[in-house]
Amino acid sequence: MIPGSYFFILSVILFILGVIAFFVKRDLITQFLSIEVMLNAGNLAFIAFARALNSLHGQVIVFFIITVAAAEAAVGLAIILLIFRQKKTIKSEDMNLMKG
Amino acid sequence: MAHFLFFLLAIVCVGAVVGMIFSRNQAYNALLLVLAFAALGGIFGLLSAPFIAVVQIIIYAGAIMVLFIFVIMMINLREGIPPEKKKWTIYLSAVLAFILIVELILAARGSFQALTGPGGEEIASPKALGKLLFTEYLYPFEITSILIIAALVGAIILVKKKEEE
Amino acid sequence: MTEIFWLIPFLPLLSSFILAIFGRTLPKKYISFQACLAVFASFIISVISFFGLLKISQESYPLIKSLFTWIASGSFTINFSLQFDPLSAVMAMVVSGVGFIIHVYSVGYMDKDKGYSRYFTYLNLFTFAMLLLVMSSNIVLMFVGWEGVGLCSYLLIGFWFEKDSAANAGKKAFIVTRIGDLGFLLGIFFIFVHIGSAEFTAINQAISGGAVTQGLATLIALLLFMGAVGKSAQIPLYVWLPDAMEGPTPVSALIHAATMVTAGVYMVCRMNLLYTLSGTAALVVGVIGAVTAVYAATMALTQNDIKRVLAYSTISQIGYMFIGCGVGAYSAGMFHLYTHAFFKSLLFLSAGSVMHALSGELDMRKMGGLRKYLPFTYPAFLIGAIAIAGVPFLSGFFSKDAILTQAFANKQYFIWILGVLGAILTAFYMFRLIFLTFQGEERLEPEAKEHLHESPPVMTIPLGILAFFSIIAGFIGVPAVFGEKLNWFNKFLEPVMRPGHEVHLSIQTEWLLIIISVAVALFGIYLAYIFYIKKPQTPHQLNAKFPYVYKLLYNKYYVDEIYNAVFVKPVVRGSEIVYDNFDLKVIDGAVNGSASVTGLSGKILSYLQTGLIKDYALVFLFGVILFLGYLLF
Amino acid sequence: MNSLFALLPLVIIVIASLLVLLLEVFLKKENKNYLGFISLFFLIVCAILYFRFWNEEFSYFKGSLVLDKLSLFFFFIFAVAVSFVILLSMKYISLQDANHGEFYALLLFALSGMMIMVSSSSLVIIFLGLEVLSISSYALAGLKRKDKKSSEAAIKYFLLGSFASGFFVYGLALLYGASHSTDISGILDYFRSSPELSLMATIGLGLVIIGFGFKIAVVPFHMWTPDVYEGAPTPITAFFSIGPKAVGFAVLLRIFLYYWRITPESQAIFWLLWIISVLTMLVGNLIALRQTNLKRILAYSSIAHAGYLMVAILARDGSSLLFYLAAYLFMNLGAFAAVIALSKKGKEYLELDDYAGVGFKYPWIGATFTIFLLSLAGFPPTAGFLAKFYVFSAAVREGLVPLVIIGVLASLISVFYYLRIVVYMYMREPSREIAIHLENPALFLVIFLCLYGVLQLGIFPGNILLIIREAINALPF
Repeated sequence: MIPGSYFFILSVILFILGVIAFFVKRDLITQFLSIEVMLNAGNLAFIAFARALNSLHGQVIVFFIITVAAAEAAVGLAIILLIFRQKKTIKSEDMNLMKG
Repeated sequence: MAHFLFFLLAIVCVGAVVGMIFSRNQAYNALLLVLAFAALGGIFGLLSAPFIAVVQIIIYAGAIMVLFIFVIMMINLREGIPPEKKKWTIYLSAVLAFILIVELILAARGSFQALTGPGGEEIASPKALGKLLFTEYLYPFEITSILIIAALVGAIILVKKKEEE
Repeated sequence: MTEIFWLIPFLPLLSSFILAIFGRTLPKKYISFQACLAVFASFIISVISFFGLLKISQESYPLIKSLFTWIASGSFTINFSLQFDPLSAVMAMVVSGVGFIIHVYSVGYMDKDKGYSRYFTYLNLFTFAMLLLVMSSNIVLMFVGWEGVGLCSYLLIGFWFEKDSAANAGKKAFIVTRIGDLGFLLGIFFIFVHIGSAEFTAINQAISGGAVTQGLATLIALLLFMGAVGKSAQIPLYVWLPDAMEGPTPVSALIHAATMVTAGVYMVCRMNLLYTLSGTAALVVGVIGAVTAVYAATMALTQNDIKRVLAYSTISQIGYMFIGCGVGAYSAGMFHLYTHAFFKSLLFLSAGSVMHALSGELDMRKMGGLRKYLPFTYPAFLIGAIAIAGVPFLSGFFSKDAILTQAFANKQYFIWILGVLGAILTAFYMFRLIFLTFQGEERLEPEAKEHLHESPPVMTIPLGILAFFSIIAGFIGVPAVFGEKLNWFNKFLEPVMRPGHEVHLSIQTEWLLIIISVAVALFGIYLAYIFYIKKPQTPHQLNAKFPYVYKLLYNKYYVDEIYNAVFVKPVVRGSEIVYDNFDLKVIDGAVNGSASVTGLSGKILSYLQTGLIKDYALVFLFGVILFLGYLLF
Repeated sequence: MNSLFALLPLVIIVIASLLVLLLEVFLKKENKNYLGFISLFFLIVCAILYFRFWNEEFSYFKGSLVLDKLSLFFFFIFAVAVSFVILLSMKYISLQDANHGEFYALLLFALSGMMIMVSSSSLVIIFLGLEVLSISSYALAGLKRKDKKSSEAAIKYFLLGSFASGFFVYGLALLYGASHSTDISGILDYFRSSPELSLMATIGLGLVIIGFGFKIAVVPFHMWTPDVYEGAPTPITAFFSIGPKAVGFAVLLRIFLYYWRITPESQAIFWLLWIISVLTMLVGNLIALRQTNLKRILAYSSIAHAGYLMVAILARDGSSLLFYLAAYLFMNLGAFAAVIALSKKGKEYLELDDYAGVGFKYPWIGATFTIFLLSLAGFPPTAGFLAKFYVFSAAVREGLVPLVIIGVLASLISVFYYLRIVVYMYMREPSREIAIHLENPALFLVIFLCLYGVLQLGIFPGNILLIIREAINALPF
């Protein structure tokens, strides 16, 4: 049996990669994708814990998180589309009308 | 065998995400993530969560990522957007991410023992999961319906063409 | 009849409401009538209640009228309640009385102003807030009045906001006094937490019952005093008051001389048990008062703006009141507050009358010889000046003497010496003002001279009334040497201020002190006379007319020169130096500096707000890492 | 009461929003205000139902739905806030070209999210409610679809909000792993019983707090606030400034009232929150000094107010927190109502220069706005003063004197910028001509009600304090 810590460390790595990707990428869509990676890292952690605790609750929660991710994707992509229609760009640094 | 499968899937998963970080084409980004999430689904399977594994592959890798790809197609940028040029942002975020990883692992180091503890072998049947979902988690399950409606309404409101346009 | 005392503050409030809502549509005559009537009615009720108070026994003090429960939170409640006791009675009568006179004066002074109804709305609102301050039965409600007067003062200083200086002065006054309020509020919190009630009666009971340790008393007393320092314009928070003179003159008279700025003194007197308990706090009060008294008086020496001289004089006089409180002679402090209200508002209103005559001129260098043009204003001003200088037997003499005597009697010699020094300076700068304005040669601008005129009766009659009170008001508190029983004022306040440190001196010492203060006052006047009247012409005139007395007089002139070189010049010069360097640069600079430091840090912080998603996320990540790091280690 | 009946208010709100969505299709453009009235009607029905619930039992679905008095109190706050926002929006959305019936539907969805959040002690359900709220909020922020600022606000809110959600989920996972539970009481029981694993749990709790810290906009998780507030449609900004903030504090209150009690020796989180509170008060007020846009000023002011509210959490005093939120509801919505009043077709006046001379040109708006600003600055006898007074005196009682000194200093700084608006309104000559659309009875009703609320809470707070005390005392622990 694979030790639970492997899964946990994998989830931490995925989470951090998501964070790094958020800062490295420059378009809104991929930044959003990075957030999806972070969410998935959370899912992995949940399932790893669920197995370690021998409880199904973690899996149910992951089910909900996937639903949330789907809902976020719908609204997020709509917003990105709206931005693209207005500005013809989805570069993150072009979102700078307001500051100070 | 299980170990081998785990490392294979883990490498595929991490590799795909790293590939996304370095790629400059958004369609590739999304496809790489499909790969990563599919691999993650496999890992879920290894963790005795077959139902979630299937959900992960069908909903996440299938539906959600396809949505992304659709939008990327619609936007269809001529040239890709390369990664961040400002070096200091990358370095700073890398340093911060490194600190974060250390912090998270430090936080969990005491629990590694518990994570590998016995009793994790029981296969969670979809039946048991479904039962839990419709009894103890009935209320949150219903809430997800509100969530999805709200998301749909929000998405439609933002992108629909107005009548006068 | 006494029960209706709770109406006192609410009549002006009602009037203010009506004016705020309908003011634009009402005729001017009605506005002024209503505004004055409301305050006058308050005054009448105060007087009635005062006589009612005299009739009932001291055991039933204070009369408390609880209107409703304001704050009820767990173990304690705060009522919206007013109280009437000798201290409140004195303050209520002064505020509504002087307030009424100034309202009447304003009718003439503001006649041509376009913000007529706005002015009276604010003025009525101010009267309400001030009356609430002096009549509230707990310290939280008092704070409501305290903030209210600050707000009205801000509105009224900035009344002529078209002038940038006025708007800025208003803001400055507001902000600086708020610094003091910081302490005041903290003091209230401590009272709240450690005494468990905000009612004055309960606080006093707790103190006299020994429930308050000396350390706690010192802490609370000093925090409260911080508020008083801000509101009453003492060192180091006095900077706002001279600038506050940008407001209309009646406002300066009412708010920045007679009532609001003395709120700090009232507060210290109200909490006198606390200050009696804590020797340290009392000493701080006394020393700050004494230093301010002298410091502000030196500032007044060289100002050329007539209202600024009066402003510094107010700061200095409030310093005297704090000397009284600091040495434990609270009723002497209150007494000076009471007399000061008359003669200082008289001075301000007379100055306003001068300005009115000269179409708004404030610079004394452009005045002179106004005596014959302003036959009514001049004697009024003169009476005020004599009163403030401490010439017997006008009101200022009695009150200042009471304070200095008590300072001496309590062996606070340092404070006493400062007080005496301040008295010389007071007499000097007041008469410098008189001589430069009303005597000597005319230095008027030609166009100002054209429509030079005495003010209308609606302005001069208030002057007359105030002059009358400036003369007689002191006789209710004559010193013990003239008879033990004569100090009615002290006795009246006794139930509120159980005499803490009031010590009685032997008759001889007391006579000596009186003589000293009289001499000091006359000396100051004499110096001013020599310096501003005699010196300019005397030498050559005398030389020509009377050759044989020339030598004698020449010698006298020589003495003047010595005075001049040894005493007057250094003081005046020093005053100038201190004004230019310390007052403007250090204190004013510190106030402005702290403002710009806050502004600068805001600027730096807002650079972080780049508008870029990534930078925001970076700050977020930073926060996460520090947060988790702190939790881990 | 049976558990399905307890769900009724939530069901009503959801049905109302679906009904609004349906009717939107059939109603003519000029009749879209009916949608607002329909939403209001359902809100009132819902409020009446909750009123009936006040003395009922309080736990359903095995603790997933907790209708205790605390959550009922928050329902009332939300109901008032949302109905005010609806009233503010009616004219606004037609003037500013955002006439979507979906506007109300989304607002009601957001409300249902908040209702779910405050009425549960399960962090999973709280997370779902949070997402319902957030997703509706993202869409609401972008509702002025032709306005570039509005969509920029939406994307900033969305990306940063999802970023924060990622941390929240991870924190939840850690908490679950450490404490075997996702229920607040279960987690806190774990903290009490087994300290040996508590490092992971503490980190998890920290991440969850950060997730809420994002919603309530405390420094350093506040960066999104000013931009989103500036870009979003103004009534929605008003909603953001009170709704998510109140709900975040409701959850924090549920966590911490108990947490402080069981882990008195755990100082780490306490001092973290202490630092956050200080930073929030200072940074919010300092940056606000430099702003010239009204919505940004109010955004930074709302950050600062989150700091004062944090003081109440630190002082372990629920009732002052609730009172502050109630007061903040009225004064802040009132201020926003005054800002919204200054607009005409296709144009909003948001720069300080626009406000020059407004006090004389529109005396009623000027006077009421002044009162709201004074209340925000904490002047007696307004609600804002009493609210600060409660919070700070509770903090002094707990011995947090330095915190109180900083708090009072910070509110001293805040006077600068609140008064600056007043100074512009009353002490500046108008530099440019502004013309506003005055026929807006719903908006003036809101201004009037807020004024009433500010004065009622400031002068006669007795009744509401009674209710608040009942709400706090009814907490199970």
